[in-house]
Amino acid sequence: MKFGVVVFPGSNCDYDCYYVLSQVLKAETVFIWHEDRSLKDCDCIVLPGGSSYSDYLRAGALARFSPVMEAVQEFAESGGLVIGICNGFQILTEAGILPGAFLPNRGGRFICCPVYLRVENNQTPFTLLFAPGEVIKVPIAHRQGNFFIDSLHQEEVKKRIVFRYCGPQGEIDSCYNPNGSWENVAGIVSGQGNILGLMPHPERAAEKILGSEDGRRVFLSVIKWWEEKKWK
Amino acid sequence: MEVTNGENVAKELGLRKEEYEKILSILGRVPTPTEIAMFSVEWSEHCGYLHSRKWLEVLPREGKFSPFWGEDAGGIVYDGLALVFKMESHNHPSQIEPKQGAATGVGGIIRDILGSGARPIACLDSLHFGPGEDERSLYVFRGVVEGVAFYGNCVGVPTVAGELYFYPAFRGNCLVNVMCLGIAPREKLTQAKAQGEGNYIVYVGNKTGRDGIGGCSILASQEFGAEEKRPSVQIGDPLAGKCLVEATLEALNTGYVVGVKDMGAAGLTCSTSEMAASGRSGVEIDLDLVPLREEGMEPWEIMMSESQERMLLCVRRGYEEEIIQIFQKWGLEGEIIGEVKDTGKVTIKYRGEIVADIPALELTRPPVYTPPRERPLYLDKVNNFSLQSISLPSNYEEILLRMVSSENLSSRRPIFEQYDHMVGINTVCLPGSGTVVLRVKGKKWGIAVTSDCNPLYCYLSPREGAKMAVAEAARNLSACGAKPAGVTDCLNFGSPEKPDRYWQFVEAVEGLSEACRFFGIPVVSGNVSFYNENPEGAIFPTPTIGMVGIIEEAEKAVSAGFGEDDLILVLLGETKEELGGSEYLRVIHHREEGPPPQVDLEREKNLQELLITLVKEEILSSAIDLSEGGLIMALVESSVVGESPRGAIVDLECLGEMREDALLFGESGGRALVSVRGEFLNSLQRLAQEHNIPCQVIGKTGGEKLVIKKGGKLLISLSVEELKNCWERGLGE
Amino acid sequence: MKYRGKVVITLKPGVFDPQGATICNALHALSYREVEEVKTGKYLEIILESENCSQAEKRIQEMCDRLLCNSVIESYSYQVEEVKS
Amino acid sequence: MKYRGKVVITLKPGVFDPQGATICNALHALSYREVEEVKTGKYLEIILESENCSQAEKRIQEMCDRLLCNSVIESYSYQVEEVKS
Ligand SMILES: Nc1ncnc2c1ncn2[C@@H]1O[C@H](COP(=O)(O)OP(=O)(O)O)[C@@H](O)[C@H]1O
Ligand SMILES: [Mg+2]
Repeated sequence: MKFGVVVFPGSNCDYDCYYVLSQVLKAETVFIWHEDRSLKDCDCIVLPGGSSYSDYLRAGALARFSPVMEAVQEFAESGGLVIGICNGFQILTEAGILPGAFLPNRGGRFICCPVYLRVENNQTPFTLLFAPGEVIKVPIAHRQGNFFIDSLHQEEVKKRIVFRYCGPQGEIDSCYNPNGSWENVAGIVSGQGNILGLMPHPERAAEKILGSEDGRRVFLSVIKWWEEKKWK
Repeated sequence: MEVTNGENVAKELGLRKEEYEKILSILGRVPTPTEIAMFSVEWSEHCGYLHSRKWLEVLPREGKFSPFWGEDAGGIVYDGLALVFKMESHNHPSQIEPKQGAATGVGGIIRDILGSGARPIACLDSLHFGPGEDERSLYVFRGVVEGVAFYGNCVGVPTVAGELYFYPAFRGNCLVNVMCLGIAPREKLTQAKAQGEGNYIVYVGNKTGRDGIGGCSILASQEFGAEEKRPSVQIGDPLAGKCLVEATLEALNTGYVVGVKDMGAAGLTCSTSEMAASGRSGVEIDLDLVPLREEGMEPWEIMMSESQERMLLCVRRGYEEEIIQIFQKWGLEGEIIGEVKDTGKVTIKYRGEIVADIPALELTRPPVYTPPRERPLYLDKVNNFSLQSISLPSNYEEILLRMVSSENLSSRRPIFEQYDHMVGINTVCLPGSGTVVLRVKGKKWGIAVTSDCNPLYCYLSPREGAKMAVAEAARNLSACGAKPAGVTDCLNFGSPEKPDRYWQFVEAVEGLSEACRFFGIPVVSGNVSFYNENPEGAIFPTPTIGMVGIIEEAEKAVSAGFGEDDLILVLLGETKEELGGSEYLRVIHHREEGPPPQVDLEREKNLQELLITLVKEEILSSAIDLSEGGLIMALVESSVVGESPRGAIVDLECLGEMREDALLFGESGGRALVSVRGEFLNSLQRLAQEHNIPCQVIGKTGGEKLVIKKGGKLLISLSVEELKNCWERGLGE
Repeated sequence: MKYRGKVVITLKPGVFDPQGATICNALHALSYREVEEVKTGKYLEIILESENCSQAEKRIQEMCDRLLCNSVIESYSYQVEEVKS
Repeated sequence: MKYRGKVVITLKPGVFDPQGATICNALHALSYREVEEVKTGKYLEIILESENCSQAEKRIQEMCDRLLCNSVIESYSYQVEEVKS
């Protein structure tokens, strides 16, 4: 299978994702320029983290109008796999591909640190390799990670939560919520389950030398899912 | 050419009479306004190093690792890779506009590294402010951290380390020193030169505006009528900064770029003249081709503008379109503005006329000054403090809690958590857990980085303080197992025209030089910032040291936290009854007095070698060097920073007879606190002896409390949790 | 003709505004104790060429809906005035 | 009595506004070609208790000078209105 990592002006985790996919996991991976209109036959599109357009106006607000996003939208609608990490998640909500919006962190500041996440749903293409309720450790780095969803859509989105911020034992409590996110949300999927948005950076936790390999399984799940689908 | 009353204009721009005369003799005629402007910025202290150049020549240039020098930044070569690094100050702008001042400081140093052809992979920030209880200082501090975070996080270069101190002496002048480290294959390094007649000079990046030429508004009001005074602060644009990094590296990769230079201080003037001078050629620039953001800019304004996010390239003729397209693809300007000539001159045209025509070499050879210097009178007064006047505390626990939550000793987590210190996925030892180590993808070895300087020591003794800064940085690196490999410095002082400040400067440079030479560490780059003073006085002299080290196996890097129970705690080095210059004396007894701890370079060197060997042999479970706050702070930090905090039981009896407060809080150099498993104690002791380093078993890890005794006397027994809470809340929220 | 649109974008009522809270705390620390609440928003000035004022208003409103304002969390208001040259 | 101060903080003329320039480009890309310039600023709403309107104005002006606005690069304007409960 083939991964495509989209490069927007200002993206800065694009190469990190590329490195993990291509060098650590040895998966076929290409960069896709934000002005491209084709997705180069990729099977999974990664919208990487790191302040596209330096978060001018609002995080993700300008990148969502990039020409490539039309193709991503179409791809997503037809069931293609899309992962939006951090800024990528913000772009997906700005584009309306995932619901909700992001407010500045509760403390008003940027936060960079490892956090614990509880895997709430292991029935998605991105979490097959996790046990239900498993606690994993993955870093965050964002200024606007405070997920907001209006009351009208809360019931619906509750069902789609994939990762929540938690304590070392999986405790869900507001004291383990780094940014004030609604329901401690760290990641959600689309209604079809083929689009994942998550604020933490799995690519920063994909090698032992970086202190955690938990994030690697997000990508490995995708590869496994893809192979099984191919067999079917 | 336009004629002018040059002498007056020159004076307004800060040129001395004899400098103006030198200009007359270089040109053989009266200079144009543009020429005066160009000389004034090239020959300013900031760009021309007039008062410091002579002394910088004494800095050692050789070491154990092979060094190299570029026009803007230098570095060392290891395993075929060039590590390029440099530190620079952005003190003055940050004092008046903290956020943008700091942001543009980060942007500027990143472009300096980029100009050498290396990819920037990490930044460090060394920050000094007035005390936080001071309204203005707090405002400046918060704004500066916000600015570093804003620019650094957006541009995608991790800010991995730094330091942060608060002293009243920095009330009127904060210090914002930013260092950047870059990496490139040795053969990909580029130079800041213009060469090859007919090659093009290409302007890339953001447009040019009137940013940063406030200094010239005098000229403006004199020559061009009353105009609103423009702020001399520049605004950072991390988006353009990031795109410029990518586009420049892409352009360099084509092989068609002959030379490249950042347009930093003095903008086009500096980049054109220095590129011409180092290429031993000339350049001819047409200002009508420069992309401008504002209307009606005069030629001298264009030449002096310090608009950010701009670079100048020299491109091989015939390949200019290809290069320009790369920049346009990244949404940046890319314009041919001139070409290389073999005239040896910088020739500037504007609306068809020549507005400046100066021999490049002369322009880049500013005068050198070594004015009188004199040992300041304050030194005698502040250096005869006697321990007798300080009564021993009756309650060490209360004192310790005050110490751990004090501004200078408390946790820096609230700061470095605001910085993305992981982007790039190279940070294998994170800030806050010991020395920061970066891996190099595809290699076993890694890079350790640190910045250090204790300004109070330097105030009490500029020479010893500078030596101590070097020693501390090297101790810091070796504590994780890295060999100190190269130094960059940022020398922050008051006015060089005042003999006592100038004396401080020369003393510090000599101390710095002596220590680096002794350790065999080359000084590969640096920066001088003078005039850090206001009517209330000068800052503490602050020669900030940025040091880069190599750890042969990054995976073996040792960090500070106690990893398990029942480890044996060992203090390496000798503890003397030294409290002068200590944080204890400052925080608890309100005395900024010395003498500061003595520096024993021989001992320091032995300790460094010992630590490096211990890490290599995998003997250590944890290691931390001792610095501000002394032994007790090292114990507290090691207790609280680990994955799961744990206490220790320590007995200081074996350290010899001296005051308890000196044992706990004294800041004697050349020491480190390590922990080892029982089975390694023998090897540790043997190696310590071989390196001639005193080695004392002082206790073991475990429990939920940090318990400190001296023989039968219990000094401290505090829960690790309480210590951790106090330590982490020291900086507020 | 040239117009200036002045756009104010604020968080919808009920949406927590951490930046406002931070500024409010900072004001209290400077002893402006009488401050009860601070809300932050964005201000944008848009200079544009347009046939007439109502045309300019229409365009600005469209820009707000499409780009400038995220209606999930924000609301906006604007005023348009002619720029006299 | 309760007052609402509406503060607009903008960059001084001539100060580079990269965010505004980037938004302007984005508007062009969305085919709002008639836009000539975008300037960004901050908007703050401050609810405060005060004896009277001119007292409230005085305090708000002070807050702007001390904390909210840095006169090196920014300028501000404000309006104060009474909040009717
Ligand atoms: N201004 C800063 N920016 C980033 N990191 C910082 C800053 N100040 C301190 N740190 C980090 O916090 C930790 C503790 O700082 P400090 O006590 O000065 O370190 P050290 O003991 O190594 O000299 C280190 O990891 C240091 O790099
Ligand atoms: Mg230090």
